[in-house]
Amino acid sequence: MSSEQLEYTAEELLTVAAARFLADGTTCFVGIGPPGAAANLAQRLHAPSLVLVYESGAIGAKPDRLPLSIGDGILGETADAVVSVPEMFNYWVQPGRIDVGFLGAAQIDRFANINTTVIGRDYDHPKVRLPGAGGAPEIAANCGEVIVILRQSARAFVEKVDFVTSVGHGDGTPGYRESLGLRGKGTSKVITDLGVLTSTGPTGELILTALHEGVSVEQAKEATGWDLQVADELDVLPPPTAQELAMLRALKA
Amino acid sequence: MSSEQLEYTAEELLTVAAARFLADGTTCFVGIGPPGAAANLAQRLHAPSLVLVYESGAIGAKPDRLPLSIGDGILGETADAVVSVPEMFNYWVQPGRIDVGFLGAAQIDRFANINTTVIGRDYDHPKVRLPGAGGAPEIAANCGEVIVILRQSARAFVEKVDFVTSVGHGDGTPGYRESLGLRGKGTSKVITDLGVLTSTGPTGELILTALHEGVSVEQAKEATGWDLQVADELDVLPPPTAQELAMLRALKA
Amino acid sequence: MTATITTLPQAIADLVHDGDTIALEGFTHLIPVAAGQEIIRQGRRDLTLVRMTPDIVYDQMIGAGCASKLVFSWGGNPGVGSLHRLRDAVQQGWPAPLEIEEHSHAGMANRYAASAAGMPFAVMRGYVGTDLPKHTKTIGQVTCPFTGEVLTAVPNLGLDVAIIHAQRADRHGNVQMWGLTGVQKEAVLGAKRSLVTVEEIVDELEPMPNQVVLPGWVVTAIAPVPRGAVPSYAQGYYDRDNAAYRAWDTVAKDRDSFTTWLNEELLAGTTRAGSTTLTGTTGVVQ
Amino acid sequence: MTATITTLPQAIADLVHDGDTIALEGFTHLIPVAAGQEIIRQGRRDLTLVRMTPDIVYDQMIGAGCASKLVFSWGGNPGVGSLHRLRDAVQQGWPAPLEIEEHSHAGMANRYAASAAGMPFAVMRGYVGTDLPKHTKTIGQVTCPFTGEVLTAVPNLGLDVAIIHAQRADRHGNVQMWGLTGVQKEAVLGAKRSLVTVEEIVDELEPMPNQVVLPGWVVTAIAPVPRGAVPSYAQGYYDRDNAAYRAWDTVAKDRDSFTTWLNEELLAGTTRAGSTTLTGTTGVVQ
Repeated sequence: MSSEQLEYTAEELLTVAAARFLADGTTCFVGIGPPGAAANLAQRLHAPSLVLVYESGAIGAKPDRLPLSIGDGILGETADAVVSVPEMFNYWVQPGRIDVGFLGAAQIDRFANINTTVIGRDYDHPKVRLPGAGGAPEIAANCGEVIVILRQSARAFVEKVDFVTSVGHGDGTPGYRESLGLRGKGTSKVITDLGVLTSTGPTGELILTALHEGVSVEQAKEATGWDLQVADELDVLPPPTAQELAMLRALKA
Repeated sequence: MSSEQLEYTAEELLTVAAARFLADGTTCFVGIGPPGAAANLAQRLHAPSLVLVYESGAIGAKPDRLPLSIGDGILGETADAVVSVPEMFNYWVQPGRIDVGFLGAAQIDRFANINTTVIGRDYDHPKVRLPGAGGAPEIAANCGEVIVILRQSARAFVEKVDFVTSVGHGDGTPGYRESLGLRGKGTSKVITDLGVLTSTGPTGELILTALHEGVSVEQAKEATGWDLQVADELDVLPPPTAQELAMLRALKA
Repeated sequence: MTATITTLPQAIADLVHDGDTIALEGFTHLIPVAAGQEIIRQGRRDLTLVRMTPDIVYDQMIGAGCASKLVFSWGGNPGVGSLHRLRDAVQQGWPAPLEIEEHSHAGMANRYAASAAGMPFAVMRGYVGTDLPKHTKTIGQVTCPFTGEVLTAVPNLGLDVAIIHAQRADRHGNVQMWGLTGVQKEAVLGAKRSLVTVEEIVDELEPMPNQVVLPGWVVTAIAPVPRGAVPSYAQGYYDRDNAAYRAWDTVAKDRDSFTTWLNEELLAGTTRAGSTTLTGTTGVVQ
Repeated sequence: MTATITTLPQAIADLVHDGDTIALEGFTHLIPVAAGQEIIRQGRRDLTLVRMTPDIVYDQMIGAGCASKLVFSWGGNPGVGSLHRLRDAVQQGWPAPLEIEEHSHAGMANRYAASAAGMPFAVMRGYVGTDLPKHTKTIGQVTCPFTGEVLTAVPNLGLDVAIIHAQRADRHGNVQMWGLTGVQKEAVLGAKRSLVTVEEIVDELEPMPNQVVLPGWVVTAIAPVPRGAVPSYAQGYYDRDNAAYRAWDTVAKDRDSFTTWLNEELLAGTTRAGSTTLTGTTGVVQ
């Protein structure tokens, strides 16, 4: 069966593309929501030694089915080590031990700051009240780098987030993160259903560096709330393979 | 066999006397050295529900033989819970959760301050270098009260300790401990091979409140490096019973 | 000195008072749902509810009018969406105004740790560059006396009561839980009073991998409440009822359907000592 | 990224350098004696030795001239008496002057915790009213930004290397220890490099009660050293050799008997990869 004949949803496309960015042997802090499926898929595909770390206390989880939440019992049962939540944040996240923070978002901006708190600028009277910070601020501060997974739309990809829940590259001032004493490099990539945005240059601005097969630069620009810059060399991401899709669907079954 | 016929060493006398002061149901932090035998003896005699806590991390240990050290494997194996050493000091000792701190000492003074650091006033060139603080300073600060076990001599019972390793009642100023923010009541009793000294009045001065059978007030005064005051009512401590001695010897066998 | 073994209604009556600051903790696993519902039944008011991850039982308590304040770091119905009763209380003040105090998980975890350690605050790296300190007064700063580095401080939670659910306790009141145990130890050690609901009381606590044991003398009360964590899960006893989480979304969506649920399902359930109403939407189970 | 499985001599050669700040931890249990003796054999100098409870292996290292500083909270031969080599180094500067930095257990435990957490300091209640702060510069103060209360601060230990002994590791380098595990987790997580000597390497780590597992990716090197904690004990493998602790007192008492032991027993022992001289006084066991 050739890849052209495969059908998949935007979410499947996104999940498979994100999974490919997780290198084997990496330690990966798996955030709540979409990152879970991508991280687990990567572990089953090209990255069997991917170390999955969950804020619920599971370190090195190897679940044999997709965990239903970041606190699913299968995580503790299959983990190399289980620790308390205070220990997780103090001994494991805070010192910068984890290579990749793998996060979702409600809004992300040009300089890769993340909002999961409120939509609307008035905190006390928001348009939409979101769940809040969870583990994200310190994951984004301390992990080696952060990869964000998010479906692309002009509502979610904004010039400036309504609320900075987790810091990317601030206002784009070069050296912004260092000036705050943040340890990790911050958001490096945003994987979307249209392509990949990469933090680039001293400002860390997110620019378009790859598109999924069949997606145009125009589509990506329309789905972005700022004047999206495009890399000189634009990669085309190969579509999900039959094996990837089969594995993902088996995981979710 | 009547008690008069029993023979016992000064250390046995001391251990049995100290054991009797531990009430059933109490939580007791068992310091290094002589307190160990007394606490374990108490648990086997009148205080089966005495909760033994060791700085090595064992909480609620019920050893079936005398532990050879505060880190003996039998402690962890028989404990209700085992915790790390940082947790022991931060979550268990520091908040004042433990009723009684049961400590040894090299020197103790009139106001029940304890020295386990150096003999001689010059810290850098001491006459005798002792092991040091261990857990004692924070046990003495935070436990509900402290009971000290120590053979009585004018060298050990001094007007003022050469080094304050663990605070008793400081210089005897009323409210001394409160002024430092110390949580526990500090040293309440010192059990010796001659009798019992009790912290008394607003100064917390140690005065003689009990003697072992056959010991005179003069003997106790001679074995004390300050002008030892004597309580109006002086108790006489009954000698170790055959049962107590048999139990102690079985423990040590 | 050791924990009293009692019934859930008795324990709530004894330990939880109007105006208290209370934490019902559980990180996906072992959420003390039955205890929260008993607090609703007993009509407590003006509570400050503390929890890292308030989910549907806090939505129920807020909707029932028990709370005047929520201290939290992630409030949602995991895998489903928003907490509608929480949102209605914050945005519309229904049924009572709800103040919020918002932290990150790292901050809340450190606040629990400070509480367990009897410290007025904990020090951490966190919140720097985020908008949280603009809105949350309980995020402070402290300077390292050795390096001069400025770090973040978060205060003790000041808990009156902690409530958790555990797999089992023995007859001496020692509590055992295993699997993912979150901040439950810190919650109990950090509160003035504590209640542990348990699946069962056993003669002997057989050691389990990744166990946390709380000695009976640091627990105030234990109440046997089998299935007391439903619809969350209790490892070794039952799985998470994911359908109940999804169903809650419909019930909580508007005030009428919530009020119907509250009156006809939760409050109408006959409360017997040691039993409880367990479910969100699928009727009263006793 | 994961731990290298190697020999003890190789691991010491690779990880421990002259002038390093190193901790060999173990609280009565699982003391990494063989590793300390290998450091003597390799002739390391000018080490800052850190340990809550320095006992005979530190006495040996100090007597052999490896150390210029000791950071500790209780230094003695437990149940026996003093550490004569430590005393001689502090008081007479033999074989080299030894600076001491003296803390309480609570302070040291918090310093390890700060190190593991990547923090410059930890906050605690401690030392107040004692004479320790007069002599120890690494006891500071910090003020709570919420209550104004003044508390004690102790700094990060700045460890270059942590060495511990554990019961076992698996082939992926995951380390498992159980029983009383002291501050060993904090030591490893708090150091730039780490070595774990283990009783054995196994295919699968069967879960044990009260276990601590360190994933291979936070450990630098693992060396199989059966009986590597003798004369301390390794729960499940062997008991403490109390006679060896008593015998050490005689050996260490004067410089001559110590030097004889050092040259004729410790250094004369043929060092093979993965084996080690194990005992204090009863001859070389390989």
